[in-house]
Amino acid sequence: MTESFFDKLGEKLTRKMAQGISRRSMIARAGSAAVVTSSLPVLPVQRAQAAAAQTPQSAAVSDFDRRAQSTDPTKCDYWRHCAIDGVLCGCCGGGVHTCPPGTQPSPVSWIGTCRNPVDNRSYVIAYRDCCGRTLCNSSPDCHCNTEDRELPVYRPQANNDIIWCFGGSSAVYHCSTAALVGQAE
Amino acid sequence: MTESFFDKLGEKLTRKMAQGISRRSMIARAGSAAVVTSSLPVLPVQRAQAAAAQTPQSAAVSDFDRRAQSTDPTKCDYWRHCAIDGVLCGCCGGGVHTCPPGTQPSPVSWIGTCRNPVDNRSYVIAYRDCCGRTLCNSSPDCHCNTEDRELPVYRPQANNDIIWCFGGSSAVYHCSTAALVGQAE
Amino acid sequence: MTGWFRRVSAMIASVVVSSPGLARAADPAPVLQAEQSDVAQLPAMGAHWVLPYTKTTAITLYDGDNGHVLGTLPATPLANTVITPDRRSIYITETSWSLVDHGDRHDMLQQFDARTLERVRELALPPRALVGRKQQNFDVDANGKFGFIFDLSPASAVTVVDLSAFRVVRTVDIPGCALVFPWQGGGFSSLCGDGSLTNVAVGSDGKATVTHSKPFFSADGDPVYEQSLAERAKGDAYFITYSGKVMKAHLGPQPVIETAWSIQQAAGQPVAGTGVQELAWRPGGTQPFAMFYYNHHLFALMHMGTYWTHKTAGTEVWELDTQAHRLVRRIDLPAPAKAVAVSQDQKPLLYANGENGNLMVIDLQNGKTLRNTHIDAGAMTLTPP
Amino acid sequence: MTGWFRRVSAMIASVVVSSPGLARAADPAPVLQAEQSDVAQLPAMGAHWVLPYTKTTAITLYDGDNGHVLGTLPATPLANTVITPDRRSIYITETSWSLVDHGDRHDMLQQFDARTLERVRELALPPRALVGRKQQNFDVDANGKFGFIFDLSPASAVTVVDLSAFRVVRTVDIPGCALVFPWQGGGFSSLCGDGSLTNVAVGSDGKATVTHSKPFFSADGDPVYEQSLAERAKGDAYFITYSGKVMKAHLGPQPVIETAWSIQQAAGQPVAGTGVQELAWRPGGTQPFAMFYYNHHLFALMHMGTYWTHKTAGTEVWELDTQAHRLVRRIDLPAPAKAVAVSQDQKPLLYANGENGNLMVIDLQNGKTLRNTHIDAGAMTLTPP
Repeated sequence: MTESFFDKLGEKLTRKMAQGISRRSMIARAGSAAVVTSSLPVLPVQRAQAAAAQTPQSAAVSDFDRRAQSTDPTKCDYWRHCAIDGVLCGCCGGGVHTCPPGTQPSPVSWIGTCRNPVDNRSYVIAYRDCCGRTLCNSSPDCHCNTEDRELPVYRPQANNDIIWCFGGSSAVYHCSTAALVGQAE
Repeated sequence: MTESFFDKLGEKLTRKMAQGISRRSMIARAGSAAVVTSSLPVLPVQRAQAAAAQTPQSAAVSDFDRRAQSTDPTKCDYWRHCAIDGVLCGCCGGGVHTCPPGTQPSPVSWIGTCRNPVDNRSYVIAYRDCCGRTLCNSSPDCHCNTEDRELPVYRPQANNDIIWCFGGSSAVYHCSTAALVGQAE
Repeated sequence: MTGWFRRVSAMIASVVVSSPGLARAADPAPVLQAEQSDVAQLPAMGAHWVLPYTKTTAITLYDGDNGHVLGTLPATPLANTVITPDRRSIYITETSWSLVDHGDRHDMLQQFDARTLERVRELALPPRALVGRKQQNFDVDANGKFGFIFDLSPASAVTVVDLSAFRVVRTVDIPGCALVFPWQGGGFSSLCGDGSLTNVAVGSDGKATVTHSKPFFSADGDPVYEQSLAERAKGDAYFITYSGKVMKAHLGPQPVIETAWSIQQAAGQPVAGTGVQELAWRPGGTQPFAMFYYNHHLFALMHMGTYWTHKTAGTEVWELDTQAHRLVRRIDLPAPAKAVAVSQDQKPLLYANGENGNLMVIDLQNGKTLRNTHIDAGAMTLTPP
Repeated sequence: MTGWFRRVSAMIASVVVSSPGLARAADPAPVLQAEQSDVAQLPAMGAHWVLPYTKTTAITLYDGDNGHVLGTLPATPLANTVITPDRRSIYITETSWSLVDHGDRHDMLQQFDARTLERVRELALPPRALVGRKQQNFDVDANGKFGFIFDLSPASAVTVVDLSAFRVVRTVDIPGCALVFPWQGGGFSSLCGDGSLTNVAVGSDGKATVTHSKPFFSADGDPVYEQSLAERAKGDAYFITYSGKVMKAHLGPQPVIETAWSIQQAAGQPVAGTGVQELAWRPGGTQPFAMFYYNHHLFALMHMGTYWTHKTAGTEVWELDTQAHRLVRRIDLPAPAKAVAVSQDQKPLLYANGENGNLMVIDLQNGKTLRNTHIDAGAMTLTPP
């Protein structure tokens, strides 16, 4: 993995954030901005680490995990979809980690931890939105809103109400993927 | 009626058309435009006269007219709605000749001829769209598409598929009214 | 009667009657006269008006008493809306692209006149947060001087708008924190990922002064709902956790946070924990809470479920006395609901957005369901303050 | 593996297993490996792809064989769409406002790559016609040199676009006329309110030369459907009237129009007249006609009704041989349909948009309904040329 997809996206995000700060500076800051200092790291991905690690009651299996299936990734109860909010890209011409043609995957995402019923292992799932096109009009079966370990927006990396479309050509939401990042251990 | 609503709208339309021609000239005409001469009058309202006057089989009453009611103007079968296409403004905070708050009536409209079951007279109805706001989300009962004496777009003043929003601040369609213009005789 | 109208009159004069074969009614009714097109205006905002988000395009303004539509405000599900304390204006923050799904991004604050629903003013904003179902993405202070708009790009910030001058005063970065809970005046607090509050005082000169409170909840253990309630007029917030603990706070540079109490315990039920297999009555939904501010009764959408069901629709609404910490009543809903709202008058109505897209209207004087109508209701409903 | 990804890896390494209480499967399955996000590309456009308008926001691209969604193109009901003769591009004309329902109006021609569905180019246009449900608001000539876009503001005009240079060549006023029926090359004809055609030749230098044909139908007596069919490859049009008369025309500076024949008569039924109480089988819908160009069989959505039911949904599709002027078969639809389309291959499929929002797929080899699925189908459906 010499120049990985993630690397490229990371670069993209850096550029985008620089632009965003620049734009904000131009438009909004009448005087000097008040910057709130905090002990929390700024990068969402680092916060996600804490969120995923400190799940309460981790010894028990959630109702979602208990009922999840591993055969049809175009259904809400597919095991990776334990904390997804949106339209499944697999119902839109994409796949479980594939954006439909004409859309772009967001370089950043929210993170869930879901249990695979086949091997009983838990995996970290990156719920990457596909962006830049009007909403996918798929079957209502493909509109999911699950909530295992989903946290409020002040823990953004664990929040699935955010439109995770920060790095693409536009932040218009099309659908959501559930890419496997690695085993949760 | 010293300075009628129609007069004001007529002025607005004239201004708008002038702007339209101006914009087209700027953007589009690379060379000199080819102008098609025709024996037809250009003003849609004059064409409507012909359309309304020459209805075939005028001796019989259409199924719509036969079944029409005169008590509930928020239903598709209200007598004035014999050639309406869209959402009834009476279901949207407006009325049969009243635009909902925050919208503007189009200065021009398509024209229908409908029979009033109370007096058995036929009246000319001006189907004026209300414009400048996103679509009214009313009850499905209020979405009508009737077709008595409705003619194709090459007879625009008798056509109800056109977004009749030519004179307002934007041509975004919100709902449709059915104002009484006069007796059809 | 000149110009265009004269031509229309000429046209009318030449049109033949289209039903000569039918006899006229025996009683000769007068010929109906021509009408002029006009535009409706609304009376002063009534306490029983209700403003649900509908489909993905609008906030539809209904009369809660008769179910009639009064008007439409343009709003996507990502728009945020505030009815001003004087009920004379409606603010909507919205984001759009010049070419629908591409082109230039526009983040706007729009002010609508509540009687004409006309767009009175609009203001370009820095990029605002695109995150659904959060009333507290945007609020104004009680005296209507400042508006506070949450940004997330993905760093957290709040844009402060001077509502009189209608201009952006500044953007305040709030790293690790989110949302705005306005003070009675002159500032706001935000919830933070470490369980604390960040408090931002904004002086009349626009200068921002920031303080931090100590953590009072655990974002990992039992987070506070984003949809916790702000009472602008008093500068209070009612922070409610996933498991149903309520903490009243008086906001300011040094917020005062009262001891937590349990919704379930107040109702004589077991206190709900955070077990993923622990069945209990729990709050849930996209707008799970509302308050009747006259007596500070809390209305909570409740369902039976395990932990991590904080978005699950409620089958009942529980009315709770937030001063006595006791249940007033449980209201069975006609259908599971994701959002709840309440009118602020002496004959209060309860509104609930069904999962099925219905708006349910319940008379709180007798608990009866007045209406249960499909309106393509979305994730939120507003009522006049 | 640097930067952002390294941080993610560090995170993964620190996350604990969330289900230690459960035994692993007896057969130790290999640990699943990390995936990379990617973007789907499509194969060359298949004959059985089908592109219905869905809801008010999109054209959804389906595989007609299995009903799967292949992708999405952004399109309101007022957008017009052309799949190029080589099937490599999809053109969409669209109108939007920079701030959703206000702000600057943008009229755009957009070219999408049919494999990536990416927007390759876009071009600002003069204001185009905002009028629903008309394929012939926009078309291209057979060799893909010119695009013709109908304007109505409210005066009638056509914008001519050079598709190679991707620029507006000129706007041709066509007073009293509307729509574009492309010639085999170098021009288009429009239907006029006096029952004639206006014919516009566009030279390779962009110069326009206009001719008028004599009236051949009565707009008042029995108008020609706007949704009459254009066969680009041959420069033919099939003009069909409200009452079901078909007139084939070869288009050019001097169009040749063949004698009208009756759909109903071809089917052994009484010829339908224009009586408002005259019950007959009649065409109707928002896209009432399609043609299988291999053998020029016409597919017409038919219903029983009186005159002025030209928008009424069809209960049957009639397949008609346009050369022999005879009925081939009548196909009963599972539900009334407003739009009909047909694939252009040796195993043709018939598509019908139900009034109920379903897309019906019928195998024309045996007449069987393959699928009847709710997809929020709109007023039109396209198939590859």
